[in-house]
Amino acid sequence: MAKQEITYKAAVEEIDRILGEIEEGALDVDELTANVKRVTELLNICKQKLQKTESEVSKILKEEE
Amino acid sequence: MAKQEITYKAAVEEIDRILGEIEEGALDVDELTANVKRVTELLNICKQKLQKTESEVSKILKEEE
Amino acid sequence: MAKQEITYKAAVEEIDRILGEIEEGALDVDELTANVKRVTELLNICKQKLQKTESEVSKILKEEE
Amino acid sequence: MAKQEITYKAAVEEIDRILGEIEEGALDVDELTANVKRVTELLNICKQKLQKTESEVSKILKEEE
Amino acid sequence: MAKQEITYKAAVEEIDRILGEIEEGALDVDELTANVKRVTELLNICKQKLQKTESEVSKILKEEE
Amino acid sequence: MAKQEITYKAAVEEIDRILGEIEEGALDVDELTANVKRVTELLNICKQKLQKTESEVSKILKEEE
Amino acid sequence: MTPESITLSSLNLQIRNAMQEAFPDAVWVIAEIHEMHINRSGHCYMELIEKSETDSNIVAKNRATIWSSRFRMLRSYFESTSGTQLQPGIKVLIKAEVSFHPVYGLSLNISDIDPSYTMGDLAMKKREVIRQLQEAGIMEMNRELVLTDVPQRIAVISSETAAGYGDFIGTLVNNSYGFGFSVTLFPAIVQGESAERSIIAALERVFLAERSFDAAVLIRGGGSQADLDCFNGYELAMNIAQFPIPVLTGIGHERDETIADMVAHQHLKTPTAVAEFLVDRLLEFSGLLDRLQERFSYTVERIIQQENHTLAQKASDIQHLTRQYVTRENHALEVYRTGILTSTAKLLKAASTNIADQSGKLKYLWKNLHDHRKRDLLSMKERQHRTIAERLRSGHEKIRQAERSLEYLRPEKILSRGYSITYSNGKIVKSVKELEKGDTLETRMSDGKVQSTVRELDYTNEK
Repeated sequence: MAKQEITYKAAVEEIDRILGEIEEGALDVDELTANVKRVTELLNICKQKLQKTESEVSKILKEEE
Repeated sequence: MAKQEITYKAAVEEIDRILGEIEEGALDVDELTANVKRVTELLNICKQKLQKTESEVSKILKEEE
Repeated sequence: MAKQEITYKAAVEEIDRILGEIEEGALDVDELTANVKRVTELLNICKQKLQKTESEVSKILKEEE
Repeated sequence: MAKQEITYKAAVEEIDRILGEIEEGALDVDELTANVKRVTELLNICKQKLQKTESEVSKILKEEE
Repeated sequence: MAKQEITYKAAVEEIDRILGEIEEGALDVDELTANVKRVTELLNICKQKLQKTESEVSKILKEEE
Repeated sequence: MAKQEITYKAAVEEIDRILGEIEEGALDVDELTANVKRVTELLNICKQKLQKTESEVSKILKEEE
Repeated sequence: MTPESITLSSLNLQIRNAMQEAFPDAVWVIAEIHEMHINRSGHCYMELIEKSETDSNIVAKNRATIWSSRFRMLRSYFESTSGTQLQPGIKVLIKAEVSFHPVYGLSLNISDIDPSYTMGDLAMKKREVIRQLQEAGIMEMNRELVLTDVPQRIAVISSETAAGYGDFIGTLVNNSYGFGFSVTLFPAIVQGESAERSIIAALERVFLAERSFDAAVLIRGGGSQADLDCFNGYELAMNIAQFPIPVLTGIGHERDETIADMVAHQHLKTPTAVAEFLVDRLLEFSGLLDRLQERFSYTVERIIQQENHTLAQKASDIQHLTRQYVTRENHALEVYRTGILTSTAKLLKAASTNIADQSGKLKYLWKNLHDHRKRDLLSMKERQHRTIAERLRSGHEKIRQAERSLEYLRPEKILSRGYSITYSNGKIVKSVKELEKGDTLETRMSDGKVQSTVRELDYTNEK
């Protein structure tokens, strides 16, 4: 999925930014739901990614010798 | 409804402005009723928005657990 | 009634003006009766407006509770 | 009565003017009587006006209480 | 009476003038009697005027009290 | 009487004139007697006029008191 | 003629005897192991050399032997004490008997090796490598790289068969948090002479796929504690230091850091420790996510609560403010009502007072004027009396004065004072010249007349 393409760093930064805005009261209540949704999504992406193994463990490249 | 189109922020600002005017005595008595009505209406809009947001947020956050 | 068409503000301003004239002695005694009558009339209009406003506002605010 | 047609203000002004003339000795003895009469008459007009105004105003203000 | 037609002021002026002439010796003794008579007459006119004024004014002022 | 026709004033003037001439010695001894006679006559006229005036004036002034 | 000669064996025997005489006791010798092999019986055969300090040319060479019984003991002591393997390339201080065998020739029979010498030499070598790295300015390069918070893609450089590798994979894959890792093994020989070259070659392969990895892990699959020399080489250190992604080492030694450890981004004692480190790193990130989530939930709840409170406050404000407003306006109206009462009363009172004042003034002025006029009349009357009296008095005075003058000028009066009048021919004589001698004169005096005749004329009084 496209949403999987986001890096941990970008995800955490976005969460941080949104959190900052919410904490500062910069967000309208109207936007709150959308933001909660987004943050939740980002958290989920990160969590899922953490558990995911891209390829089989110990795929060995034996080009040597 | 059209009255729902106002943002939460704008609603709160309008409430604040009207409250300020009432406090300063800047409003004519003739206008008072209309303004109190408006504030009440805006407060209701805000409350509804907040409740909606609250339930949505609760739902989202619940799902995450 | 036509006399109800004056705004509260305008009424208060007229009261103020007439009172000022009475206080300054700017009014002819001949005009005094008419002016006192006018002020009294204006005061009554104002009072009625205020009472009406009060009851309306009370009603609006009650409904909201 | 025709003499009632003079305004309080005009009456007071005329009284003032005549008294001024009397004070300056500008009046002939022959005219004096007429002028004293006039002043007295004007003073009476004023008194009546005042009493009338007073009672009217009292009445108006009483009604309002 | 014709002699009443002279004003108080004119009478006083004539008295003054005649007495002045007598004092200056400008009058013939032959005319003196006539002049004394005239002055006396004028003084009487004045007196009468004053008395008349007094009684009239007194009456007016009494009435006013 | 013809001698009465002269005015007091003219009489006094004539007396003065004659007495002046006598004093200056302008008169002949012959004329002197005549002139003395004339002066005496004039003086009498004057005296009579004075007395008459005096009594008349007294009478007038008395009456006025 | 045949020169005097001896047999080779006699010569060798003589050499042996001479050597035994020359080197009766064992000597301590410094040499470098050039070659070394152990035969089936466990005897160790070495070739010792000495290189020129200046050009590394071999300046001396000897064979040496450590008998198997001795070798087992010496080797384990040496390796455990020095932390380095007894192998070609190291310098050693050996205690050796110089022996000469008629068949095998000269050989050194090693009875002891002093590990402290080798240790000193190794330490010196290590210092030299460090100095070179520092000089090149690359010592810190790998350490300065940033290891991602979530290192999931791992390139492992290890020997596939090593136990340490198994431990590493086991720990990583079976982590109790279910974190996923993607591990790619780049096999390398991690011990022995060819290790350094092999590891460098593996690193080069990782380098080709640099972007696919978050970190490179260099682990040694167990083996001898002493077999660490390959990790102290300059060449490997340079490669690790300049490696573009963080290198983690888990070489599995306890005593001291190898140079590879020193230049690595992070060095850990064992492969397992490296795996734990990676798992911990992910755990930490996972914790960060949890904290963010918690903070987020809290913040959102707080915001909503706060807004609820604010709205309630505003609802209360509107009540309060409108009540205040109405009260204020009511009060203002009341003030106006009072004001109109007061002001009107004041105005009427002022007007009333004014009228009373004017009335009083009228009376006062009139009386004043009237009194004044009366006084004027009286004084005129007095003036009349006075004037007339004065006028009459001056008339009388005038008459009296004229009478007095007249009296004085009357001829009878003059005659009585001694004057007389002289007539001649009925005419008053005023000059002597009018007379002639003999004229009859009649002289009149106050009490009668005298008749006389002129006798003489005298003109003495003529001027």
